[in-house]
Amino acid sequence: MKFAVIVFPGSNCDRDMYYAAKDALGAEAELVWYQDSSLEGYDAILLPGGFSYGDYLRCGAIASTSEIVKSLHREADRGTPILGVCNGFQILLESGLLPGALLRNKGLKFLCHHEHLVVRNNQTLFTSEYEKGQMISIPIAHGEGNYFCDPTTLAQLKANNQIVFTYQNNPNGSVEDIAGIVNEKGNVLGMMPHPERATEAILGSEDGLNLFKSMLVNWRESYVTNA
Amino acid sequence: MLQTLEVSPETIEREKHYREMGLSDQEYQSIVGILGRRPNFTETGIFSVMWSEHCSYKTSKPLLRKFPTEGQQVIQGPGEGAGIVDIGDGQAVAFKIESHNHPSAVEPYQGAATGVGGIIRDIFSMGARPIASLNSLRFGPLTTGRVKYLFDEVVHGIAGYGNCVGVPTVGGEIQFDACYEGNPLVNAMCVGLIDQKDIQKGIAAGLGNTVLYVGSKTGRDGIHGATFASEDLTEDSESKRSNVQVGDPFMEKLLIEACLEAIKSDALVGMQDMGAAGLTSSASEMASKAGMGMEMNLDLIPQREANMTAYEMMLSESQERMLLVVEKGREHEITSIFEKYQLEAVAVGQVTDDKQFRLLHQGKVVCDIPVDSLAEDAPVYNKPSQIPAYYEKFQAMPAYYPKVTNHGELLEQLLAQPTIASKEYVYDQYDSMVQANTVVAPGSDAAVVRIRGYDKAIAITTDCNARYIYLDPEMGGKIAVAEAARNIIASGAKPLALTDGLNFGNPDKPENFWQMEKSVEGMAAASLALNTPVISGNVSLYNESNGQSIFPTPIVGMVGLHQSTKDITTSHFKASGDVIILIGETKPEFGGSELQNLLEKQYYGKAPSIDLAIEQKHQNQLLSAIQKGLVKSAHDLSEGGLAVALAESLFSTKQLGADVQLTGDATTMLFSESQSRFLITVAPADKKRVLAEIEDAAPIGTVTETADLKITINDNMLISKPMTVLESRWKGAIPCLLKSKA
Amino acid sequence: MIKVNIHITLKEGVLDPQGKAIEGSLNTLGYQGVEDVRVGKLIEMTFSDSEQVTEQVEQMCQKLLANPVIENYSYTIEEGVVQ
Amino acid sequence: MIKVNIHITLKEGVLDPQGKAIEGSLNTLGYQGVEDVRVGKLIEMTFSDSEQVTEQVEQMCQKLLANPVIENYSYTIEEGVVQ
Ligand SMILES: Nc1ncnc2c1ncn2[C@@H]1O[C@H](COP(=O)(O)OP(=O)(O)O)[C@@H](O)[C@H]1O
Ligand SMILES: [Mg+2]
Repeated sequence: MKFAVIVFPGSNCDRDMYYAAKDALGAEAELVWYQDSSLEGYDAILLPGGFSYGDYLRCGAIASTSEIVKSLHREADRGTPILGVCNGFQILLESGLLPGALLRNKGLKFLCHHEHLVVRNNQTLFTSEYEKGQMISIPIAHGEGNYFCDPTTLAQLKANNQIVFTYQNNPNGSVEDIAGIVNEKGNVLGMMPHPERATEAILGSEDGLNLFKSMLVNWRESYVTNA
Repeated sequence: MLQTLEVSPETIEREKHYREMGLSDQEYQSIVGILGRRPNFTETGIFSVMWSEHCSYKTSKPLLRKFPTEGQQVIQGPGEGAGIVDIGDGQAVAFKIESHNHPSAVEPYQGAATGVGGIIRDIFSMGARPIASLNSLRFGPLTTGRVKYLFDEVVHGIAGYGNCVGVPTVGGEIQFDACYEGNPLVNAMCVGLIDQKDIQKGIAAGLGNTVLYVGSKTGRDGIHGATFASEDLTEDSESKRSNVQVGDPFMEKLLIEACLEAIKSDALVGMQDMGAAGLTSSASEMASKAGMGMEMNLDLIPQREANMTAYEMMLSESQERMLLVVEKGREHEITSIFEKYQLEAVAVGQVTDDKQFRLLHQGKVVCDIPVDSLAEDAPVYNKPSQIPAYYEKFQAMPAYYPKVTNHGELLEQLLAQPTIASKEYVYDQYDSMVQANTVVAPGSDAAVVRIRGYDKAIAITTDCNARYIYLDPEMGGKIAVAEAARNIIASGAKPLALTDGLNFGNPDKPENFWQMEKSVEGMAAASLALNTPVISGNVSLYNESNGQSIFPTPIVGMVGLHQSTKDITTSHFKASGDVIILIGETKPEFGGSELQNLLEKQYYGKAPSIDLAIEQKHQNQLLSAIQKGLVKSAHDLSEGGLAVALAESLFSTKQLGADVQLTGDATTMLFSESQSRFLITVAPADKKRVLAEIEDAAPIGTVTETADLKITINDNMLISKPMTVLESRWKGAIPCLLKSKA
Repeated sequence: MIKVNIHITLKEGVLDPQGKAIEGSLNTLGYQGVEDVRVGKLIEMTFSDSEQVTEQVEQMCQKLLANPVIENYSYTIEEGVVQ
Repeated sequence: MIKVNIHITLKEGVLDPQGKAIEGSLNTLGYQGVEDVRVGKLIEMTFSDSEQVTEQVEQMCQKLLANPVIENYSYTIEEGVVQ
């Protein structure tokens, strides 16, 4: 399985994502500069965290106007798994690949520490290796992770089982404690916490590894069924 | 249009304008001697910044010479952007500390942010990838609105810049004392990782090679006191006024990536950041170090504002700029890298062989100075030094001994003292984990960052207890270095070398100079004894407000190496049943202690004493026990003494407690700040071996399942507190002070 | 030279913690009658070319400057500003 | 009910990295004539009491809302706004 890690100017968790896929998971991974707009030949796409364009204007806003986002839409339609973490989540929202928006944290401060997440939906290709209701420890590191959407969207998210992760102790004011959501089709996941920072015991938690494993397992299965 | 009226060389001399730029009559005369003529306005400005304390170290040089700077591990000592030490496997770490005190007092957010940006540039300009940032901060008591504002904004500034640029902020320290009220200290440290073969030097070698200007445009930022009072000189003083430097971490992130890509090309000859004195110091130092000259055409400098003069461009401290020297004819190989990151890279001059620093502006030569004179001919002063009266008085006093009635209540109060209280409020705002290498994040002793791909890690800390240094600069200087090393050891690493941030008051006061001299001597002695040479540093003088100097505050930034990640140790107790061991002798030493601060609201008497031989012995023996896998937790004893260290070791554990039995004088045993002590825990099975390996070690109790801290002295239960109570005092103190109405 | 001022404000119903915090501080400082503090963005720019400025500003607000999920925008265009 | 709009802008000559990034992005998107993009803050609030509004606004700008080292401020006051 081959992962693409998209690097925008200002991305800063790109290498972390790359090492999570390559070393911790043992898959193939490549860093793809945002101007290389082709995403052909990758089995999954990772949008890393960081501060694309300095988070200026709104987090992820400027990155979402770049050419590569058109390819992202194409891949999303085609069913390619796309994972956006932190700034990657913000870019997915700004590009309209996921519904809603992220506002400043309720306490107005950047927050960096481990949080407990609850796996609400383990029927996605990102979470099948988790138990439903399982509690996992994953670090957060964001200033604008307060998920917001209008009541209609929220109802849809619930009805379609699109809420994948919630916070056990909501740190930022997100509606319904939302930490991560998928699109309707189930192949685009956006989340604020950083699973790539929780893939090795020496870093304090391996709870993020199953997310990448789920992607790998599901890719293998789809490969088998398609073959 | 703005007309800049620069005064003529004659007027500069006649009206002694050079004085307003900070040059003395004597210094001016020696410039005239060097040039064989009077310097013009731009040249006078250039000399004034290059001969300022900040760039020339004219006052501190005689002191800096006292530091040991060599050792087997040292690859690059003082003299380049940062010092470099060997960490094996062909790898090295570059590190340095830098102060941004005055900018932070004026505009705390940007002052702190640009301090972080500046030190990061020092690191990647050596070719190293920045892998960790730390900061050392000093503020007045958190009781006034102004101090709270400074504190909050400095922290926001560090977070705002560091988080965005993607370098984890893994540690630091913060102390609060009245002497910093009007003059906070903001020192930032950065550590970078480099393959030894990639080490860059800031040199401009090779006749005819091209000088490239890279990064942000030059504006009128930070052209500080060196400028003339503008009313006399310009039509429009408002628009000429120097602006606060604003940091652009996004630009810096792009610069890091582009510069680290550029160093892989052999078309790159040299690279240096534009730090203090911007274009002037970077260009002239690069040429001087190579034994060459340099010529630049200032019309080509990317400019952010209209009608900038040569003087303004040369003295501007706009941020996020670099100067590169590139092989002639191969410019494109380098500029194409910068283009990829949408950064400006402009050829602005070339390397010459006449050793002159020559600048052209609008068709005229505006500067023609022998380049070596800027770096090498700066004067050096041996300032008068005098023992302050307070010191003699303090030395003559009987030892301070506090009267304590309720030890448990006092422990709670100590834990809520801002200097001791949890700094989680601060470090929760820093991204301490980006790059996914942080093994020990803020909250233990030293921070630990693993080296990816190898079974090794580095430990980093900053330390300085200025109260001891104020009471006794030499003793305090030794303690500062020893304490830093103790933190490195407690994390399981071997100390390698240190960087120092020397923050002092006005050196023209002989008493201040004496403090500088003695503290440097103390630090030098400890560096030598502990084999931690000084490989880089920074000097910040004139830190005072209302004529009141800060405590002498020479901050020590130290880096150590874990030979294996198995050695990584934290301060937290691990399991009930483990044996708690105290290493080192406890004497009644309360001068400069947190307890004295709490009870007396001032510091006096003698600082704790330190014996470097004992210090070294404890450090070596503990490290070897850790390396043998015998130690489960280790913590050094500092402010607040043993009782505070015990509580700290229990915070953030899985609800453990401790049962401790001591003998002797209760107040001394609990709260004395005697040096060279550690608190460790070991598995019961290893107790005997550890006690055999470490001299001066004594078991004092056990870790318990019940989350209470119980301390018995001479069979008297003096403290029995639920950890939840202690932890809420400790954690809540700073947020609570910030919220309370000024 | 045309000068454009764009005002970007949070939609009603979107929580504004920054506004709340400022309101709290103002009240603490003794400004008791202050209410409904909301913080928005002010983006100023100049157009060197005067063709189709309104269309362009409208477009750039929709495409980039405002996020329709949470923000509203409005703008003023001052023609012929000379400095 | 009095509605106050406060505009806080960076002083001339003070670097505005955000404005620069937005300008770059607008240019990339094809808005070529756009220049000098500067980003400021817009603070809206209402006063329940109509006494000495100007003095109060002036004061709060100086004390809290603007940072005089790098920012300028201006405001408009709309009397008698009823919603
Ligand atoms: N207190 C000090 N101790 C040791 N070295 C120092 C000290 N202060 C400065 N240096 C060294 O002197 C050199 C010049 O320092 P500095 O002018 O601050 O560097 P920069 O030009 O990068 O700001 C550096 O190598 C620095 O490490
Ligand atoms: Mg430097």
